[in-house]
Amino acid sequence: MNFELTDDQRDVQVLSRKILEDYCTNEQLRRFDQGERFDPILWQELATAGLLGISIDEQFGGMGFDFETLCLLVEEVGRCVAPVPVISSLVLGAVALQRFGNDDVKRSVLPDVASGKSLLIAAFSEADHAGAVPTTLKATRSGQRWQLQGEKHFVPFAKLAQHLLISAQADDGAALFMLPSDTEGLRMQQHTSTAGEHQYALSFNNVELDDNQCVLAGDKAAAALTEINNLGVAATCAQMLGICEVMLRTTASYTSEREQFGVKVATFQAVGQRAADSYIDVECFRLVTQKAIYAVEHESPRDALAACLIAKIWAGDAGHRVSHAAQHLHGGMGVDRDYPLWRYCLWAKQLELTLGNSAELTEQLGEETAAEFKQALHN
Amino acid sequence: MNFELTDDQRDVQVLSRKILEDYCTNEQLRRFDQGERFDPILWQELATAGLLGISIDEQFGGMGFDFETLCLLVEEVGRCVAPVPVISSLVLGAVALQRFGNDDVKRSVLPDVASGKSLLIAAFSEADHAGAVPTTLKATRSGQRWQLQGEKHFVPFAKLAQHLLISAQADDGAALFMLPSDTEGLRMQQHTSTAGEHQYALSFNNVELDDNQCVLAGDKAAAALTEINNLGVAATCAQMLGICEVMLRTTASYTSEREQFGVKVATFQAVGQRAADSYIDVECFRLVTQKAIYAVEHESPRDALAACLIAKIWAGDAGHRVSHAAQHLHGGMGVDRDYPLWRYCLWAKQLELTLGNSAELTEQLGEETAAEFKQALHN
Amino acid sequence: MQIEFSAEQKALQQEIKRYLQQLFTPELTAELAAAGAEEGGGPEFRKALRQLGADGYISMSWPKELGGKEASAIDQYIFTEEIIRTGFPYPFLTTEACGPVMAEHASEEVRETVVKGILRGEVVVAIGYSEPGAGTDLAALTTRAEKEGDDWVINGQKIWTSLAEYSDYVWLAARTDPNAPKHKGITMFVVPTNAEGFSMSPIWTLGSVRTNATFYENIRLKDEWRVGEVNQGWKLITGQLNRERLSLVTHGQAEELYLRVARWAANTESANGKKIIDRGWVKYNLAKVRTGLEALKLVCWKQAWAMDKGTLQMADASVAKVYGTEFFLENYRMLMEIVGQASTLRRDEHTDALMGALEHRYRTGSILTFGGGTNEVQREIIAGAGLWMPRGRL
Amino acid sequence: MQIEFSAEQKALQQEIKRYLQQLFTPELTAELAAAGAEEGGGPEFRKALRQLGADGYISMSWPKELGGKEASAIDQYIFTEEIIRTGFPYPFLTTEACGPVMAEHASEEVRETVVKGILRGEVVVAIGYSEPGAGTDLAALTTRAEKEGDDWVINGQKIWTSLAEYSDYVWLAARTDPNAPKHKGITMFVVPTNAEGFSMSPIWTLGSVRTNATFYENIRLKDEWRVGEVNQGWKLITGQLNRERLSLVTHGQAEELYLRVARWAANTESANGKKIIDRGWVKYNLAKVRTGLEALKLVCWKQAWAMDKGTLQMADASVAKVYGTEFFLENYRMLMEIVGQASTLRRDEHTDALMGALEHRYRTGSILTFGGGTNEVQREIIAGAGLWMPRGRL
Repeated sequence: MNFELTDDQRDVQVLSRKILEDYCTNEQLRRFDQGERFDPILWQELATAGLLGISIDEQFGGMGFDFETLCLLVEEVGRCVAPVPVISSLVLGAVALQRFGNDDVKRSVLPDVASGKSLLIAAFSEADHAGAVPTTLKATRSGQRWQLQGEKHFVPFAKLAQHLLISAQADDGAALFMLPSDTEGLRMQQHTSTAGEHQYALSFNNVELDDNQCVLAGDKAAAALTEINNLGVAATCAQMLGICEVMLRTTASYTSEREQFGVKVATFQAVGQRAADSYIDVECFRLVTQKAIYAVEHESPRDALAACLIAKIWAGDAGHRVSHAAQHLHGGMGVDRDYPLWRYCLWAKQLELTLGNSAELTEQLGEETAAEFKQALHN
Repeated sequence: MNFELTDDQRDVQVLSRKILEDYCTNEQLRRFDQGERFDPILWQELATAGLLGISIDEQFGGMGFDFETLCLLVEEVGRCVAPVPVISSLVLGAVALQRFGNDDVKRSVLPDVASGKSLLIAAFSEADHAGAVPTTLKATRSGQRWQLQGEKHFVPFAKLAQHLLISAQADDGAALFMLPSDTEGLRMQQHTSTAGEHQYALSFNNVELDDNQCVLAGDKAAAALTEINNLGVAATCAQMLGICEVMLRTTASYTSEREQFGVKVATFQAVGQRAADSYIDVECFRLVTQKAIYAVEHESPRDALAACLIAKIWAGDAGHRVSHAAQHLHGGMGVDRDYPLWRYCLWAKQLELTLGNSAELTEQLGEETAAEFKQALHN
Repeated sequence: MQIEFSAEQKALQQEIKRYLQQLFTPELTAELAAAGAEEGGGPEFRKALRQLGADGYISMSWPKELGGKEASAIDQYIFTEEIIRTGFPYPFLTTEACGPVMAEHASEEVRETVVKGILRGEVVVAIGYSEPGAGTDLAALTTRAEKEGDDWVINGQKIWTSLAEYSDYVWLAARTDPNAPKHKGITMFVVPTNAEGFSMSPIWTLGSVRTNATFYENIRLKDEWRVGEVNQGWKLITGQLNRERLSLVTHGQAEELYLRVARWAANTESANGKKIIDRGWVKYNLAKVRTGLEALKLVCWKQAWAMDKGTLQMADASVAKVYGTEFFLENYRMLMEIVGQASTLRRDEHTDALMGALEHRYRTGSILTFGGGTNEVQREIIAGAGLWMPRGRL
Repeated sequence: MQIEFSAEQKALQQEIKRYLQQLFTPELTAELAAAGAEEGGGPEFRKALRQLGADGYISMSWPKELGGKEASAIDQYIFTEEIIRTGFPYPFLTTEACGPVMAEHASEEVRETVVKGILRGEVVVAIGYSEPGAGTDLAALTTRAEKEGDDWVINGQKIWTSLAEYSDYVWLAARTDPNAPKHKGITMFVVPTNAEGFSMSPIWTLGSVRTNATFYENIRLKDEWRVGEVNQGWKLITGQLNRERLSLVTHGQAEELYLRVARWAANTESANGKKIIDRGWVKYNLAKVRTGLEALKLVCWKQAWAMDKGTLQMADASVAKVYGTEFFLENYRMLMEIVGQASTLRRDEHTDALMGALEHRYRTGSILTFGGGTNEVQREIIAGAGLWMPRGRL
């Protein structure tokens, strides 16, 4: 048992925090409250520091650290509500490709991702609560060609990406494709998310792909997509954790300074009690998140899935509670866009509803749990 | 819209409270903490005052008031944690019989129930979460005879009863029977409930009944059992309401007297806030209970069922929260059997789990709700 | 007891529903859907408000001597609920809170211009209470009104002056006796927003809704623009806050979202061919919402009824405020879970109106737990007035 | 990070599981199932406790110089969790809290008799802190110890002296300087329960568990039975309370009930032929329990790990105490819902052992939110030590 970071991990954490804090003051973030929520200069700075390649293999231009280390960067991005696409690019994109792509495709894409030269964005979500394995984007094979038909939703940064990594339902199971974002037949409809991020609905109208654009198909694809989804969930929890920590600490500081009735607001017992509840929420949520991140690399698929479900349920519950405690205890300041808290609250809501929400995941965890206990009876 | 009691109802309430409070001091209740939790003298006193016949028709020896009036007595029984079987006898027994029995059976039983001369106890619950309509006690008809086989559970006061009213699954639907408690083939296994009440498991081993012991069978029996179950649920909520009100008020009084750190415990903001939460719970729960009691008499079966489900979900939630707030804010006194609170807390738990608990009823309400909306689409 | 509307009340509800349907012209609907106009102020909004005034809805619950119909609190509640359901940004604080207080306490001049204007649907009033240093502790306000001859000269700053950008007046609390105890030196004024020395700067909120900081620099007002006695303003403020609390939590808007989400879920197929509403957790969330909503409805009904009977208890308004505002947040959350990630898209021409409404409501809902008297203080009122517990030490 | 047990830790866990299985003779099982013996004190309990002492488990985490093995906090946690899982009423307060404090601070005589007796599993110690007027405000205690010559004379009353009915000693806090500030005049003593002047009367609780009021009438003790410095007892009390908090909420007992209920539900058919576990709401409750339990487990693990690293923060023990005790109540509730009305039957020879255990646990669980330092105070510690918020005014 060990809850400590390695020296390398601590270095990554310190470096990430330093760069991100430099670029994410309230003043600087304001520039990205409209339009694409992407800071190309910050992105390049992260690339220069090697941070975009944290868990890309050294042979493909990265630092070759583990997924846990990458999640430290993600947590810092949460802590700074930084305008950069770490999960859709580095986790669901690069890590997925690294684990399931062949050497050719990795060599052609990962070095440019690590250097910040090109942006790889994963587009896995569908309109529906579909889980890891896609059901509405269909891929049909004929000879050496594939034809894609259907839609993907809630894809951030799609307009900025050079490469898109997408999941689809093939005749014999799931499949994973990589394609240029300007592929013919692919259209993007822009929306704005609650957190102010542009997100795109992608429609594939008879999009034709070569077989070498198929990263993975057949037997192993469904399990791979579940694994990728787990990685995305664990990383989303890490991002939410950074957000919750700031909401909590900001609330403690603000109420310790703000006076009403001639005393610090924090000295009202009800205020301290509620802040303590948030502290407990964040502690519990931090631990289940660390466990999920550990489990996706070190435990069985079944245990990893359960750990991810548990962490994401906590992410939704703790995110919701800590956010509303923060807004409430801040009074009006919590909703004033001149004060930085509001971005955290909106991001908490967005992440709560990304990659599955507490209600649906609780049902899924219940299904998994029931299956485990029924199976155990037969052994 | 009117939330007021009639003058008659107020009289019943005052009279009930007066008699029950006389017989239910902490000292007197202690005599019933072991053994059968039944005070025959109090029961006879209630009979003499006419209260056992509150909603039995005048022609059968009662006062002929509505169900709402009967629930006022039930609420007072909750408020006094009185050792008398009002729900299993007067609601599930007498009201059920009055609504669904023929005149012969009513004439033979109800006057004695109203006068306290004989005790009628309903035995509807089964081991399983079965809802209103029974599934495990089977009734088979042959000619003019019925044969009963199976079990009933959690039946309070069964040993004291002269008449048992039971539900069973017949070949062509549900059925309702009334039989003497000393019927051959019927065995009773005594248990003790969490609230200290004796409850019996009844096993029917080839019990033979005459056709005239069948109160109801055929098409209408299932709807009747649902209606009876609704009445039981609404009355259980009324009893829980009385319990919650006392837990709340006792907590407010105790913390307003008890000193720690040189001040009244109630003056700690966290204590006041939590007591206020209980107050809100009790207010909400009171209103949904009154609505359920109203609905079972005045609204459609569908609306009545929904109102009862909602009230019973609140009963479980509010009962649980108010009970634990009371125990917590009392410190050690809340669990000391010399102080009266403990009986209320145990009764709250018992009623929470009687006639369906919040988790299962929430699922049932969800089913009903989905059915309503799907049906509305087709109209 | 009769825990449902009477036949007359049901008929009134239907009448109002029909009326509001015709009030919502396509032009009004379009205006309110545009970003920045959700909270009112546009020409179609103004037109509809005047219509409501002309048709007697604004004065519905007002006393007869003020030109009202003295509708019962229940009838008024029926109207409130229905208009909130439509999403029309009805200026409740103007019509239900400030208006009647002004009508009772103001000078002839204010009554002729402001109050009558309100009744005609021509005047909207913003509330000027909070200051940067006076939020929950409202009595700490420092905006000053000083007597100069017959006039008053007002200096200071207010914050969260919502709707000021299109309001005609601000209902302003100012300190007139700096030496009196905090609650005892406050007086109420009506400040025209075109007065010299009045200015504002917008504050944009998390909910994309604009509110304002308003500035009062040597604003000179005739004594006629004072309302109530000098230094007796606190009573007018608290009287108004109690009315405000009741209109904050009407269950109509929450129920409307519930109904729309449930209908959407019953009507929408997922990829596996089953309806969204057939999922276990969707039904579970709907049941939870329905369970909470039913209690909110009954709390509101009971209060409206108690107002008519004259038996409303002091703790009751606080119960509704705390329960309602905190339930709203859970309600939005559970409904958004049902709709899924689509509920996190802001409304635009390509987005389903339901999703957008849900996203907008949740973002504007969080202010209610501290606005209108923070819930901690409401709970203290409940513990004190409802449970007779001794007051906590401040 | 490595968020699971190491191979050695897993092996230790298995070893302890096997050991405990053989410890549970049919006689011990039968004794603990009898009403009134659940909390220990019977001959089989005594025998098993002596066995645990002889086999080195009681001293496992104690310092080597006190005869212990200096097992890591994690190893100790593994033991704690497993023994709690079995339902054995292991006297944690004696072995983990009082024992080490006495071993460090007591006289030679107390160490020879009491401490060595604890290590051998022959001695059980009850805690004598609370008084009728001193609960959460422990420092308000009034039981007096007065010096008479070389001896101390003790007079007063304690309440909630659990296990006193079979304990050999009471670990007693008494006031030795009535003029000092509340916290500064308290001294700790070890009082033999066979001392002249000691008596008790039982207090029966909601959980059917006995606790006691204990009375101290002119009890005369040699100075050797004092522990620590005169008037310096407060530090010993608070040191012990922190240890106590950690052993209150080990996740073993909650998890054991969860596992048993889930297995029962997977194994039991309902009338319609489907398993109980196939019901949507049963799965939902199990998932909720599992989600909460996982966090509790990790909170406990992290704390044990931090104790070994020497990095345990002051707020951490309070987090575990608040979260654990409040989760227990929700946990029992959700599991009882699954089992249904059968979970409200008290255990008897005709009742399923699982149902009885659940009913018993929930009835004894409610004391934990205020016992061992009430949760309001724990939250204040969290706000202060964890969030550096200024302390509320008392």
